[in-house]
Amino acid sequence: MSRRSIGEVMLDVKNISLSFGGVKALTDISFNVREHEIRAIIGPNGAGKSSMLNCINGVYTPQQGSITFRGKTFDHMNSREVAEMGIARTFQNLALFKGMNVIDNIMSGRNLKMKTNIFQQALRIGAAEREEQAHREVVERIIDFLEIQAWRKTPVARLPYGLQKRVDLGRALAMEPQVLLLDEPMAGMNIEEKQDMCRFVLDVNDQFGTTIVLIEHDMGVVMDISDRVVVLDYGKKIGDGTPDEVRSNEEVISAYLGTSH
Amino acid sequence: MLYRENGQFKTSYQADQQIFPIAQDRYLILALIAAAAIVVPFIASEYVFRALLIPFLILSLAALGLNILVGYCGQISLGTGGFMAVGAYAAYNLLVRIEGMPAVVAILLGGVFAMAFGVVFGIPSLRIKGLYLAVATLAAQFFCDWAFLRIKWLTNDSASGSVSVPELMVFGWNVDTPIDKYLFCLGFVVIFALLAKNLVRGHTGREWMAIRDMDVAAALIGIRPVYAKLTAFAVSSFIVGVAGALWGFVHLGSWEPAAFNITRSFDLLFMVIIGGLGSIMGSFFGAAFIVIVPIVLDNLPNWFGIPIDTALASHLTFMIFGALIVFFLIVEPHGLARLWSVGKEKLRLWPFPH
Amino acid sequence: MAESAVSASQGGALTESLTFPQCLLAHARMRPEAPAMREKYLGIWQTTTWSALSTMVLQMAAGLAARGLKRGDHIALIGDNRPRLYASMIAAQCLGAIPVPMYQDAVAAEMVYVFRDASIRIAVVENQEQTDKVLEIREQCPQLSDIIYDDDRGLRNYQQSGIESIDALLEAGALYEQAHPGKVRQAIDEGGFHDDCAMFYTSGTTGNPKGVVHTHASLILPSRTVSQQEGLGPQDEVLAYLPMAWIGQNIFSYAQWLINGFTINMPESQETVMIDMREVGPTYYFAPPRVLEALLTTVTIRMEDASPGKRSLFKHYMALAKRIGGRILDGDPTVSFSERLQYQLGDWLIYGPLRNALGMSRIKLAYTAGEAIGPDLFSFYRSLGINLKQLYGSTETAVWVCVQPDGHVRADTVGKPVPGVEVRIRDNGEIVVRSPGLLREYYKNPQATAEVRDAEGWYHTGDAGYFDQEGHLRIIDRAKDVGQLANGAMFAPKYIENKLKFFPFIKEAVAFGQGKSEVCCFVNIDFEACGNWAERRNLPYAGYNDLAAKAEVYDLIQDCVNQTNADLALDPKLADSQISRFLILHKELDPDDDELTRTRKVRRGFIAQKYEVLLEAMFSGKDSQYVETQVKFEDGRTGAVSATLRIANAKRQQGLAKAA
Amino acid sequence: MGPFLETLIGGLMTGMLYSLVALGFVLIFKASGVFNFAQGAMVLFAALAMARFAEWIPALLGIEHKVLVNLMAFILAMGVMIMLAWVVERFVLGKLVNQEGVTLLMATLGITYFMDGFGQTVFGSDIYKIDVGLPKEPMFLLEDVFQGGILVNQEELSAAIIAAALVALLAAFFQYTGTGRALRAVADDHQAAQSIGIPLERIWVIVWSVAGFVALVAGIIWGSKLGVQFSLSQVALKALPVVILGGLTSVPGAIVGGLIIGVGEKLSEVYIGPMLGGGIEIWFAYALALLFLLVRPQGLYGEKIIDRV
Repeated sequence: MSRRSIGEVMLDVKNISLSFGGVKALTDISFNVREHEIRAIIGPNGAGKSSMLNCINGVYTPQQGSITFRGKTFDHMNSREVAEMGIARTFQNLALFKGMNVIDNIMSGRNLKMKTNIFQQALRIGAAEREEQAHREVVERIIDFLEIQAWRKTPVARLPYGLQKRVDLGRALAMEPQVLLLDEPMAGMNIEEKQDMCRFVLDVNDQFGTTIVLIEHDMGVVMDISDRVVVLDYGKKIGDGTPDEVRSNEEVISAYLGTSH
Repeated sequence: MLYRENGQFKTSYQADQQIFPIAQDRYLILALIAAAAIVVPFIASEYVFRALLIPFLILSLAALGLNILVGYCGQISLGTGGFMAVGAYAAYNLLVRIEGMPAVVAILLGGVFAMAFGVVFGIPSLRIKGLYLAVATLAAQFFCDWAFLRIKWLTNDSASGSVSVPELMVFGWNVDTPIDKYLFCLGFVVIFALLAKNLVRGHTGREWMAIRDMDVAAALIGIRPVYAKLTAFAVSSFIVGVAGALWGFVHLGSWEPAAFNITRSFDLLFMVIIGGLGSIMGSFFGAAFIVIVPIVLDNLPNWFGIPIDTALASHLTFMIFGALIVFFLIVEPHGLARLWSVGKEKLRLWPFPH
Repeated sequence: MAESAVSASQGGALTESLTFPQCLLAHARMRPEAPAMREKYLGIWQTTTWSALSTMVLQMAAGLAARGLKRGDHIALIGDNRPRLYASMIAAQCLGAIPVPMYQDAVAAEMVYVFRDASIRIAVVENQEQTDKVLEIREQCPQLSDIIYDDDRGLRNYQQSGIESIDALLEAGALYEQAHPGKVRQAIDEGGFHDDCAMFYTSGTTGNPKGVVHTHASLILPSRTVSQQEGLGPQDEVLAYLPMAWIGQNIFSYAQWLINGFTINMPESQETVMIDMREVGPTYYFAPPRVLEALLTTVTIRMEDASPGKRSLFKHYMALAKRIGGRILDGDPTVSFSERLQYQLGDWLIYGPLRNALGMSRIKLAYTAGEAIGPDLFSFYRSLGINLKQLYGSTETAVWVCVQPDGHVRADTVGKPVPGVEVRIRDNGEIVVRSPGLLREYYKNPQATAEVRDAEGWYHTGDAGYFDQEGHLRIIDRAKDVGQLANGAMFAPKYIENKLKFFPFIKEAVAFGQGKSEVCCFVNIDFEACGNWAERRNLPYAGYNDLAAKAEVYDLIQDCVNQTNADLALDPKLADSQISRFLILHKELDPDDDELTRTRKVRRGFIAQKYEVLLEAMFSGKDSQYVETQVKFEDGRTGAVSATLRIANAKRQQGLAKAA
Repeated sequence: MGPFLETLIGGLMTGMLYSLVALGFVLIFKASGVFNFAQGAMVLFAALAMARFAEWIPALLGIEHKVLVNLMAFILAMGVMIMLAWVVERFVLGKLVNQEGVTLLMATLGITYFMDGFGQTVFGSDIYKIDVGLPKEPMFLLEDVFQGGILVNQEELSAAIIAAALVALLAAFFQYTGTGRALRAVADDHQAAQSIGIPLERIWVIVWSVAGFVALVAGIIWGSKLGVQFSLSQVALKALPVVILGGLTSVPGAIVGGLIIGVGEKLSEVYIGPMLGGGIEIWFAYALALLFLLVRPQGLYGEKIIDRV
C-alpha cells in the first residue's frame, strides 16, 4: 500500500547542546524532520536519544542551540506550548497515570481540547456532559484503532506491559498530534507485540498523516519502517540519512560493532 | 452474589458514564439517602445526633474536601484545621457584622474565604513537593491558631476569645433541634458529595489525578501544574471551609481557636488515609471510623463494667487509636474504600474467585 | 398484502407468507422505532431501529442494483456478524439475488471452489483481511466484479479497481434511487415466497462442498411454526455470535429475527463475546455443544482456585441441582417442598449468580445441536434452571426436524418432530424427513439432489436412529458409518467417539473397526483440561505433543476408555464394539489439514488413509509406531511433525451384556 | 546593641537545641526515608522515662547519690528507647517497606499517638522535674563593653554546649565508624546497600536508637528547663521548620537551619512580635522556612531533584 508523500521540513533542530552539571548529554546535534515522514533516532544506550526528545518537548532546557517548528524558532521549549503546537510523546519507561483506567488515561490526552469551566463540570449538565460524551467517542475510536476494547475499563496498572505501551500511544494520539515522538515504543516486547506496534505506527502515519520521530533499539524494526535515520553516539551525531546510507556508514558500523541487533 | 447485570447494557455514553452504572448500586445509594433523610430522624436519639451523626456528617464533608487535595491531586496538607477555622470565623464575622446576612450564605461565603486562604498557601506547592509541602502547610495551621487567638478583631473582640453563634435561621427555618441540624448538614453533605464526584470524574478531576500520578507526563500532554494544583487547593479548601463553618455553627455553637488546632488536621488526614485516598466514598468511611472508634473505646470498659478513670481511659484511647492507624496502613494501605470495592467485585464475580 | 401482514401479526410476529425483505418492511411499518439490531461498537450498544434498518437496506439494494446485481445472481458474504453485512444480505434478497454466506476463517484456496461453483458476482466482506483473501483468488474467479468492504481500516489506499466501501455503495444507491425511483420496491414486491433466497455450502465430510439452495418458504415456514410453539416474539433478545455461513445462525438470528421482529445483538469482537453476553443477557440463546463445553470448562477451572469454603458450597449445591434442578425445570410434581426450598436457597447463593456470570440470567429458551451433547454437560445447564433443549436437523432441512418439547427433555434424545414435519425410520435404520423446510436442490447438482430426495419427496438424512417409547427420536450415528465388525456385530463409530468426547480430557476421538475383529481408536487430548490437570499434579510439559506422550496422561485417558467400554458393555447391540486399543495423536486434528470439517466433524476416511501406518500398527497389536505427518500453519506454509506414538491397551468388559 | 546581642545569643542557644531535635528527623529520614513525626513524642517519652526513673530508683533501691541515680536513670531510659526502636522497626517499618512517603508519615503519626498514650499510661501525666544539675543562675558577659553587660542564661548555655558536643559526636560517628558509613550507604540507595550485604533491619534499629538517644538528651535538656509535661512533644513542631529549611537529608543543614530558626524567631518575637500582638514565633519560623523553600525547594543542603522521563 502506498504511504503519504513526504513534504517540507516541519521540525528543525539546530546545534543543540545539553549537559547536566558538567556531564555532556548532547553535543551540537542538528537534524530535521519532514512532514509525514517516519524519522528514527538510533544509538547505543546513553547516546542521548531520550535527552534529545526531552529537549524537543521542553522537559530539559538545552544550553545551546535552537529548535524550529513550522517556522517558529525557540531556544527552549515550554511543555504546554509544545503540546498546543501539536507535538505528542510516548515514554520509554511507561509514564501512564497508574490510578486511572484505560479510558481515563486516553481521555486525559484530550484535556487541551476540553473547554467547559469548573462550575459547569461540577454541575455536569448541558455543555459539560455533552463535552464528556463527544470526547469519549473520540477516545473510543482510538481504543478501537489500538484494539484494546476488552480492557477499556481496566486500571492501567493491571495491564500487561505490551498493552500499557499501547495505552501510552493512545494517550498521545488523543492529542491529535502533528508530530509524534515515540521513545522506544517496542522496548521489551515479544515478536507479536512488536509486529502489532509496527502496524499501529505505520497505520497512524498512513491514515492520519502524522509525522513520527521514533527512538528504537531494534535495528530491524528501524530499518524496516523509517524513512530517514539519525545515529547518535555519546551525545554526538555520527550518521544521518536513509536506512541504506546509514547501514553503510563506517562510523555507525564501528559504533554498533558487537552491540548491533 | 446480589448483582444481576445481564440486560444492563448501555446504549449511550451518558448511561455508561453515570456515577453508578450498575442498577443495583443506584438503588442501594438512593435507598441509603432516603433512609438517612426519612427513617433516621425517627429512630435516632438526641445523643446519637449530637455525638455521632452530626459530627460524622460534617467531618465527612471536611474529609471529602481534603481528599480532593491529597487523594486526587496528591498534594499533602497538614493545615486542614486552619482552613476549617478560616471558614468558621469568616462565616461568623459575616453573620454578626452584616445585618440580615442569611446563615447559609454566610456559611458558603466562609467557604469562599477559606478558598482564597487555601490558594495563597497552595502557591508553595508549585515549587515544593511531597513531605516538604506537608510541613510547609503546617505554616497555615499555626498562622490560624495564632491569628484567631491574638487578633481580637477576628473574634469580634470577645473577652473570653471564644465566639458563639446566635440562633441559626435558614430562610425562616430555625435550625435548633438536633434533628433540624442533622437534616441541615445532611443536605450540605449530599449536595457537595454530588458536586465533588462530578468534578473528579470530569476533566478537571483527570488533570488532578494526572498530576498526582505522573506530573512530568501530565505536563507533556498540556496540563498546567499551576492550574491543576491551585484548582485542587481552591476546591478542597472551599469545601473544608464550609465544613468548618458548619462545625462551628451547627455542631459547636460556640467555640475557641483550639477547636481547629493541629489535632483536627491530623484527624482529617487519618480519615482520608484510612477511608481511602482518591475515593469520595472513602471520605465517609474514614469519617465514620474516626468518629465511632473513640466513642467505642471510651465506652468499652463501662459496657464490660470495668471501672476506669477518665484520664487513663483517654490515654488508652490514644494508644489503641495509634495502633489501629498503623495496623490499617500495614493491612490495607488503600483504605476502607478499597476493601469496599474489592468486596463489591467479589459479589459481582461470585461464585467465582476475585 | 402489506396491510394484511399488519393485521395478521398478533403480538408483532408475522404470520403471512412474506419474503424476508417484505418482513423487514412490515416491521419497519409496525414498530419503526423498536431496535432491530444492536452492535457493541465504540464502547456502547449502537442501536439500529427497524425503520433505520429498512432505509439502509433499501439504499444498499439500490447500490447493488447500480452495480448490476440482478435476480438470480449470487453474492458472497464473508465476515463476522456485522450489522451492515446482515443488511447487505437482505438488500441482495430485495433484488432477488441469492446471498452465499461463507466462513470467515476459510483460507483463500478453499474459497475458490465456492466462488466458481456459485459464480459469485459481488463479494461483501468485513475488513482488510477478507478483502486481501478475495483479491488473492480474484483472477481465478472471472465472474467476480465487485468487492465491497465494511470496515475501511487499512483499505483507504488500495488502488485496485472494483473495490469500494459500503459507504460508497450507499452513495451510489442514493444516486440510483434518484435515477430509477421505486425500482427496488418494485423488485421487492415481485419477489415470490417460493423464490430461492439463500445458499449454504455444506462442508461435506467427503468431496467438494455442495450448495444447499433454500427458498424464503423453506427457511421461514418451519422456523415460524417453532417460533409460535415456543412463544418467541418482538420482546426477545438474541446474541448473534456464530458464523453467518452456518445454517443455524441464519435460522436463529436471521429467519426467526425477521419473522418475530426481535432484537439481535452483535458482539464487539471475538475476544469480548463473554463480556458482551453478560451485558446483553439474551432471552433466546443457541450454542453448539462445544461452546457449552468450553463455558463449563472455564467454570470448573475458575472454581478450582476459589476458597475452600466457596468450593464446598458450590459442590454441595451443584450436587443438589444435579438431583432435582432438572426435575423442577420439567415441572416434576414429585419434588418435595423442602427440596424446592433448598433449591431456592441454592438459586440465591449459587445458581442465580452463576447464570448472571454466564450471561444466562434472562434466558427463556436455549437450544443446542450440531453434534451429540454429553449428558453431564447437558444436565449441568438444565440443573441451573436454564431451559436448554436439544433439536435435530441439518442444513438440508433448514434445521427444524425434531425439537424437545418443554417438560420432556432428556439428554440422550433429540425430541419429537416439529409440527408439519414428517419423520420416518427406514428398514436400514436411516431417518428420512418430509418437511416444508427441505432444500429446493443442491446447486447445479441434480444427481446429488436425487440421491438425497426420493420420488415422494422424502429427504434421506443419512443418520441412523429410532423412536423410543415416548416417541422421542434417538440418533445413533451416520447411517453409512454404522458398520459391522468381522463377527457381524453392529459398529457405530460416531456413537463411541461421542461417548469418549464427553470426557473433559478428550477433545476428539476417531474409532475404527469396520470389518475388523476389534475396535481401535485415535484420541486427541483437550490441551487446556489436561494442561490444568497436569499443573495441579505439578507435572511439567513442554507443549502439546510432549503432554500427549506423558505416561500419566495415557493412564488418565485409559480410565476414560475403560469407562466407555463399561458403558458400551451395557448395550447388547454395542457390547462387542468395545475399544481394545487406542493411541493419543501427537497433533491436534485440524480443519486446516482437512482432518476436520469447518464445523469440526471428523473426516474418518481421510484420517484413515493419512494415518494408515498407525492403524496397521494398532490392529497388528504393536505397542508403538513412528509416524511423520504434514501440517499446514496459519500463514499457509506447510511443515512436517514426526513422533513415535505409544499404543495402549484398554480393559474390555465381559459378560455384562447378558446382565443388561 | 546590648539587648540585640542578648537576643542573638539567646537565639543561637535555643537554635542549638532545635538542631538537636532536627537531627533526630534527619537521621531517620536519611536512613529509612521516613519523615518521623514521632520525634516529638519520642522526646516526651524519653524525658518522662528519665524523670520517673530518677524518682523510682531512690524509692526502690534507696540509692541517694544524685549523679549515680541520674546516670542509672539515663541508662535505663536509653534502654527503653532502644527497645522502642526495635519495636518500631519490627512491627511498623519492617511491614511498610517500599510504601510512599505519605503512608510512612501517617504511620509515624500513628506511632506518635501510641507513644503519647503509652508514655502517659505508664509514667503518668503530671508535670515532673528533671534535675541533672545544670547551673540555673544567670551570668553576665562583657560587662565592661556594655552598660549592664549581656545577660546569658547559664542553663541554656550549658545545654547549647552539650547539644553542640552531641552534634559533633554524631557527625564524627557518621564519618568514621563502619556503622556510620553503612548508614550513609543505606541512605543513598536501599537496594544497593542490601545487595552489598548491609542488613537494613539492623541499620534501622540502630538509627532509631540513635534518634532515641538524641531525643533523650533533648528531652532532658528541655525537661530540666520547662519541666516534663505533654507540651514537651510540641518541641518537634518547632523543629520541623528547621528540617525543611536545612534540607531533610543533611546533618549540617539541621545545625545551620536550627541556628537560623532559633535566631530568627527570637528576633522576630522581640522586634516584630509586639506589633502583631506577640506569640508569633511558632508560625514565624514556618513562614521563614516557607519563604526560603520558595527560593530553594530542596532546602539549604538537600539534593536537587531532576525529573527523568
